Amino acid sequence: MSDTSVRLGKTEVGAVGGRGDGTEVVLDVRDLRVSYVTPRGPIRAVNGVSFALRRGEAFGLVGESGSGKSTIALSLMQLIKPPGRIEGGQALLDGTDILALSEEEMQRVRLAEIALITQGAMNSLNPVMRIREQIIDAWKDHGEPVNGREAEERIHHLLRWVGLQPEVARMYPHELSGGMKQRAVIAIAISLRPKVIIADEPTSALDVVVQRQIMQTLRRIQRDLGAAVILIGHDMGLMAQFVDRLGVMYAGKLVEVSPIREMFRDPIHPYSQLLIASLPSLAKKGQFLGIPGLPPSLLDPPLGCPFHPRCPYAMERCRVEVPALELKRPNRLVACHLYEREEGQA
Amino acid sequence: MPLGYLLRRLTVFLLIVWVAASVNFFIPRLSGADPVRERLLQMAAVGGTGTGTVEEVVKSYQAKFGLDKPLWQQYLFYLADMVRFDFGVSITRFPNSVAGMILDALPWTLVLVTVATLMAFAIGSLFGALVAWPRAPRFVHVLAPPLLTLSAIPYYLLGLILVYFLAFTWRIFPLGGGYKVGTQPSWSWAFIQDAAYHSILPALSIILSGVGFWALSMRGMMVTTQGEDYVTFAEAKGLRPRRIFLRYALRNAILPQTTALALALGHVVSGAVLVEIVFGYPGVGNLLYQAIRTFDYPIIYGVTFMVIVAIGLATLILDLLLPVLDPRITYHRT
Amino acid sequence: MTTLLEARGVTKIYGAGLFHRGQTVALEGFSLRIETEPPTITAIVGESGSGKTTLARLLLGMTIPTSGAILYHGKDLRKLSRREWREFRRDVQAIFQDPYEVYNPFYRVDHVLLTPLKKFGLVKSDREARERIVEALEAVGLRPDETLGRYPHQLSGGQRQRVMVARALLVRPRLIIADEPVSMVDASLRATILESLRTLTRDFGVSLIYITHDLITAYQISDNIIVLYRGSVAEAGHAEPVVQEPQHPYTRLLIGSIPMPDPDRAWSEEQDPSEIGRLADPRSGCKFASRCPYAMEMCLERHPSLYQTERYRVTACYLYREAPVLAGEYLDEAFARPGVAGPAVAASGAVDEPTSSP
Amino acid sequence: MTAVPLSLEQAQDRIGRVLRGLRTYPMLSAGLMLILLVLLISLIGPLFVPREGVQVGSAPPDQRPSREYLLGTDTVGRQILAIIIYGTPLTLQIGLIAGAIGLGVGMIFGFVAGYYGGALDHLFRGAADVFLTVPGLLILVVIATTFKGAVSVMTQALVVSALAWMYPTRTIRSQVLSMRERGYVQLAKLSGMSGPEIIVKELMPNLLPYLAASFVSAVSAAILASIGLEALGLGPQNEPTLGMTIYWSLYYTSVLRNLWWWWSPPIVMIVIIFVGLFLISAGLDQVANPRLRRAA
Repeated sequence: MSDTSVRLGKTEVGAVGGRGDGTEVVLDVRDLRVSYVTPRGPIRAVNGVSFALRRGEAFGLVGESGSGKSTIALSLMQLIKPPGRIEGGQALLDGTDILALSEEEMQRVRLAEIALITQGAMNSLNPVMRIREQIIDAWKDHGEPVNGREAEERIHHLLRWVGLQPEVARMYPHELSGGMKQRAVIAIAISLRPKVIIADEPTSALDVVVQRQIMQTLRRIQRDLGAAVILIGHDMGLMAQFVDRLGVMYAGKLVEVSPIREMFRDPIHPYSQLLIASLPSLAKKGQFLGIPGLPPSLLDPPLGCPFHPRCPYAMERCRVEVPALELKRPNRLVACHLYEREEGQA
Repeated sequence: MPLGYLLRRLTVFLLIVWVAASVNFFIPRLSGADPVRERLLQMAAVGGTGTGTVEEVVKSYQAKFGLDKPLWQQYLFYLADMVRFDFGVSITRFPNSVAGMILDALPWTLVLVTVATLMAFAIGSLFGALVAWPRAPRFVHVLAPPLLTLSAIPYYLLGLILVYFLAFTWRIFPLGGGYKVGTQPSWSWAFIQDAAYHSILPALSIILSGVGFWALSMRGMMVTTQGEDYVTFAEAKGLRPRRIFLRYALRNAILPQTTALALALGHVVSGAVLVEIVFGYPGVGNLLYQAIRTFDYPIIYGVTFMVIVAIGLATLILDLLLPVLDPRITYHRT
Repeated sequence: MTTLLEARGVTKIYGAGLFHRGQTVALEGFSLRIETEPPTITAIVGESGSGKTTLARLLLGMTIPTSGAILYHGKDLRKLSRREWREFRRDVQAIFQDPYEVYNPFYRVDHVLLTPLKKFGLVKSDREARERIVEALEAVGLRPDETLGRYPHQLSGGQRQRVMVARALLVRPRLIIADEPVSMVDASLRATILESLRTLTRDFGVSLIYITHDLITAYQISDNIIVLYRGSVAEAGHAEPVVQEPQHPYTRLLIGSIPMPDPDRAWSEEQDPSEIGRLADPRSGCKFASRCPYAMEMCLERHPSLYQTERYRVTACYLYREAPVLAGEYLDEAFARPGVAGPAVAASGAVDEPTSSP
Repeated sequence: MTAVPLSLEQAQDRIGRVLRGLRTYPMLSAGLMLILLVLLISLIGPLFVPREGVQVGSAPPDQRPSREYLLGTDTVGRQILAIIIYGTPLTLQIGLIAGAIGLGVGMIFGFVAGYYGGALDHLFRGAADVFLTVPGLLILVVIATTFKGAVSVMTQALVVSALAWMYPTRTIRSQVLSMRERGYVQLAKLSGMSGPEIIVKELMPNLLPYLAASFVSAVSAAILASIGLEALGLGPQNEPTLGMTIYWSLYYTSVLRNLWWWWSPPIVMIVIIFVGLFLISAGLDQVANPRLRRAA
C-alpha cells in the first residue's frame, strides 16, 4: 500500500514512506493554507501544503527564513495568532481533523497527542518556576495525577530519560545550561507520550557539540516512544543527520518531498539542486556557489512557479502555471514542470 | 539573604535620608537669610503671641542650631538632630514639639496611603493585564477608556469632585475630617468604624485615579511578556488559558511593576498630601498645609524629613521582597 | 614586510570590578601578528564562550585588554596619538554579524557608505564620493540603482551584508575583522558574501580575520585556522591539516559534531560525558580536561604549552608533549603563507552571478 | 512658474501624509485635538473677554452664571470666564518652561550617563533614582516657602523645573544604554565618528519620538507639580493660574457653599489639558514602540 495517493484538487499527496515498510499514516496534512493580514495586503505564508507522516518517522521541513515552515508548526498546534489566520486545509491526526477542533478540545490534544518544541527553546521555560512545577503544570490540565510518590518517580524517570539528573527538578531555568534547558523542554514535550512531536529549530541557539547531543537524545527518545517527529529548520546538515524524509519549502509551498538519501544523491527540483550544490563541505575546498537572485516577496509573489525568476531552467509555462506537487519518480514528490508525471508506478 | 546586597540597599536608604536632611538644611540657607529666624523676628515685631514666648522660642532655636557656629558645625549638629527625630518646637503652637505633632498625624496618613496604594496597585495591575489579554471578558475593554481617563486627573481634584457629589449633594459620605467631630481618637471599635467610614472617600480618590496608571504600565508589560517563548510553549503544553494567564504571563509581567511601585511611592504620597487637604483629613498633609499657611518652618521641615524617611523605608522593604518574587535575582551581580 | 596589527599576550577578564564576584576569563595569553604583506585569511573558530567575539572587540580597539597589549604598527593602541588613531581606524575595519542592526533605521543605505568617506577625508567632492560608491557596489555585485536611496529594510539580508563588504572596500583598509558575517544570512545567499570577502583579499590585498563558529566555511575560506576553547588556543595552523586530521581532542569533538550534509557520513554516536551535570573546570590545568576522554593527571595540574607538532601546526595538548614547544610567542610562526606553504589555497575564480532583477 | 504648482503638490502630499499618520495613531490625534482646543480658547478668548475681569472687585461677588457673567463670579468679585481665559495660558506656560528645562537637563544627563557609562553614569543615575524616590512636592514646598514673597509665573516655572529632570534622565539613559551596543553605533565608531557626533547623528534621530514623548510627560508632570504647589497656596498670588484658582476656591470653601461654577471650570480645564497631554504621550509611545499598537 506504499503508494496510496490521495488526490486533493491539484495537489497529490502520497503516503510515501521513506522506509517503504508500509506503516500507517499518523498525521495527514492536506492543503494547509495560512495567511497573515498586513496593511499592505495578505501574506500567504503557507500556500497549500500537503504531506503525510508515518508512525515513528522523522520528517524534515527545510526552507529559508520566510518560507513558511514555522507557520506550519504553529498552525498544526492551532496557535496561529491574529493577524495570522488558518484559511483552509485539514490535519488528520489518526483520522481526526485537529484544525477543526474547538479551543477546549484542542487544548487537551496539545501535548497529549501532538507536542511542540518551540523555536528558541532556550527561552521556552518560565523563569520564575522550578522545572518540576513546569512539568506538573502540564499534567494538571490533562487530568494526570500530580501528587504522591508515583508522580515524583515519574518526574525523575522522565528527567533521566532525557539525560538529566533528578535534582534538576528542583532547579530554576537560570541555573541550567543551554543544553540542559533544552533537555528539560524535551522532557515536558514527551511527558504524555505524544504521537507526533514537532521540533521547530530546536537547537538554533546551541553550539554544535551540544546540538549533536540534543539531536541524538531526541532520536533515542523518538525511537523509544515510537512517535513521529517533524523537524523544522534551515540546516541541511542537520536534516541529513536526523530525518528519514525531507520536504523542501519555497515561498510557502513544498517544492519537493523525497527520502533523505535520494534527496542528497539526486535532487530533482531545480531549487533543491541549487540548495544542495551550494552547501560547503569538508570534502571539497573551492569556490562558493550561491543561488542567484532573491527569495520572492510573499506580498506580491510572482505568477506561476514561485521559483521561476531564479530558476536556470525556467520555461514559458513556468511563468503562468503553478506546478502541482506530484509523484515524479517512485517515492518522490516534486512540483516542477520539467518532469513528467510518474503514472501507475507500482 | 547575602550581606552584600543588604548592605548596598541600606546604603541607598541612608543616602535618601541624608538627601532629605540636607535639602532641609541647605535650601533655606540658599535664600541668604535663615527663614526660621526671620519668621521669629517677624512674630516678635507683631507681638501677637506675647513677646515673652517668642523670646523663649528664639532662645531654644539658638541653643539648638548654634547659629553663631561655622556652617559645617551647624550642619553636623543638624544631622545629629534629624537622626534623633528632634525637629524642635512648633513656632505657632509653642511649646508643642514638632516630632510629637508629626507622630500624631503620621498613622492617619500611613494607613490611608498604604491601603489605597496597594489596592490601586492590585486592581490596576490585574485590570491592565486583562486589557492586554486577548481572551479577556468584554467589560474590560468597555471599562478601559474611562479608567485611563481618570488616571489623568490629579488625586485631589478627583477628590473635590467626589466630595461635591457623594458628600455635599447626595450626603452618602461625610464632608471631611478623619472622625466624627466631638469624638476623641481611641482604639474602640466604634471609633475605628467611624474612621474607616471617613476614609472611604479620600481612599477612593487615590484608588480611582491610581488604577489607570498601574493598568497602563501593566498593559505594556503584558504585551511584551505575551511575546515571550515561554508563553508560546505554555500554550503548546496544552494548559488552560487561566493558568497561562496567571502563572506564566501575569506572574512575569508583574515583576517590573514592583520596582515601579517603589519608584511611584513618592508621587503617591505627594498626591495623598493634597487629598488630605481637600478632605480635611488629620494626617501629615493637613499638618503641612496648616504649617504653610502660618509659615511654621520647623513643622514643614520635620514633615518633609519624616515622609521622605518613610518612603525610603517602604522602598527598602519592597527591594528586600523582590528576590522572593523573582528567583533570578542573584545578589552577586549589580 | 612589517607587522600591521599585533596581539601581544592579551588577556581579557570580565567582571573584575568592585561589587563583582564571578569573574570570567574571556581570553587568555593570546599572541598573534598580522603582517602587511602578503594578504592572508585567518579563521578564528570557537563556540559560544570561546572568546572569539572578545578577540574581535580587542583587535578593533573597542575594549581594552586586562593585561597584554594590542599594537598597531608596533605601538600600543592606548598610546596612539589622535592622528595615529584615525589611521588605525581606517586601516582596521569590521564586518559584523547582524546585517540589519548595523544600519541606522533613520538613514538610507547611502549613509553608511558616505560617512567613512567624509570622516576619513577620502574624497574631495560629492561627485567623487558617488563615483567611488558606485564602483565599490559594483565590485561586490550590487546594482547601485537598486541599492542607493533605499532604506535598509528595503534590502534583503544578503544585500545588506554585501553593502557592508562594499563599505569596507571603500575605506581601503589593510585588515578586515569579520565577526560571523554569514551566520544570519540565508544559506543560499551565504556563498556570494563569502566569495566577495575572498575577492577583497585576492583583488584588493586586504587581509581578513574571519571569526566564526562554523568550521566548514572557515576551512573553505581561510589559509590558517585558530581553534579557541574557553579563551585559550586549542589548536592552530594551516587549515588543511587542522581540519582534515585534527589533533586536539576538542577539535576532534568539534569536527565530529558538525552535521555533515551527507546522509552517508553519519554523526559518531560517541557521547560527550561532560554535558550532563558537568559542574566546574579545574582551576588550573587544561580547560578541556573535564570533557576529555584522554585526560591524564598532568592535564589537571598545568595548562599545556603550544606544541609544534608539524611545521604548520601547533596543538595545546599533552598528548603531543614529545613535540617541541612553539619557539616564539606568536601563533603565526606556525602559519602557512599563501604561495609559500605546501598546498596553496585554491584561489578559485568564478564568482557566481550575484543579482538578478526579479 | 512651474515651481508654484509643484510646491503646492508637495504641500498637498505632505498634508496627506500627516492626515494618514493621524489616522494610524488615533490617540495621538485625539490628544493634539484637545490641546489645540485649549490653545484656541486662550488665543481667541482675549478678543472677546477683557482682562479687567480677573481683577478683584470687577464684578459683584458670588454670582451664578448668567448672561452678563457667563461663568459667574467668585467671592472677591472676579469673573470666572476671564480667569479661565487668562489663567490657562499661564499654567501652560509654567509647564512648557519647566518641561523644556527638565528635558534639556535630562537629555544631557541621560545621554552622557548612557553613552559614556562609568562614574558619570553612577552619579547621574544615582541622583535621578534618589530624587525620584522622594516626594517631589514636599521638596518643592521647602523651596517655595523659603523663597516666599512675590512669586511670578517665571519663578514658579523655575521652582518646578528643579525636579523635572529626573524622569527624562532615567528614561533617556535606559534608551541610550540599549542603543549603545547596537551595530550602527559600532559601525559609526569604525567610520571615524566621535562620541558627541554619534550621540547627535546616530542616537538622537532614532529617539525623536521618545524625546517628544518625554517632553510631553515632563510638561504634564510640571503642570501637575505647579498646580499642586498652587493648591497649597504656594504660587503666584496675583496671577489667575488654574492652580491658584483652585486654591482660592478651597480657601473660600466654595464646595460647601455650593459655588460649583467656581471650582468646576478650572478642574474641567485641567482635566482636558492632562487627558490631552496623556493621549499625545501615549500616542508618541506607540510611534516609538510599534509593539504596543496591536494591544491598544
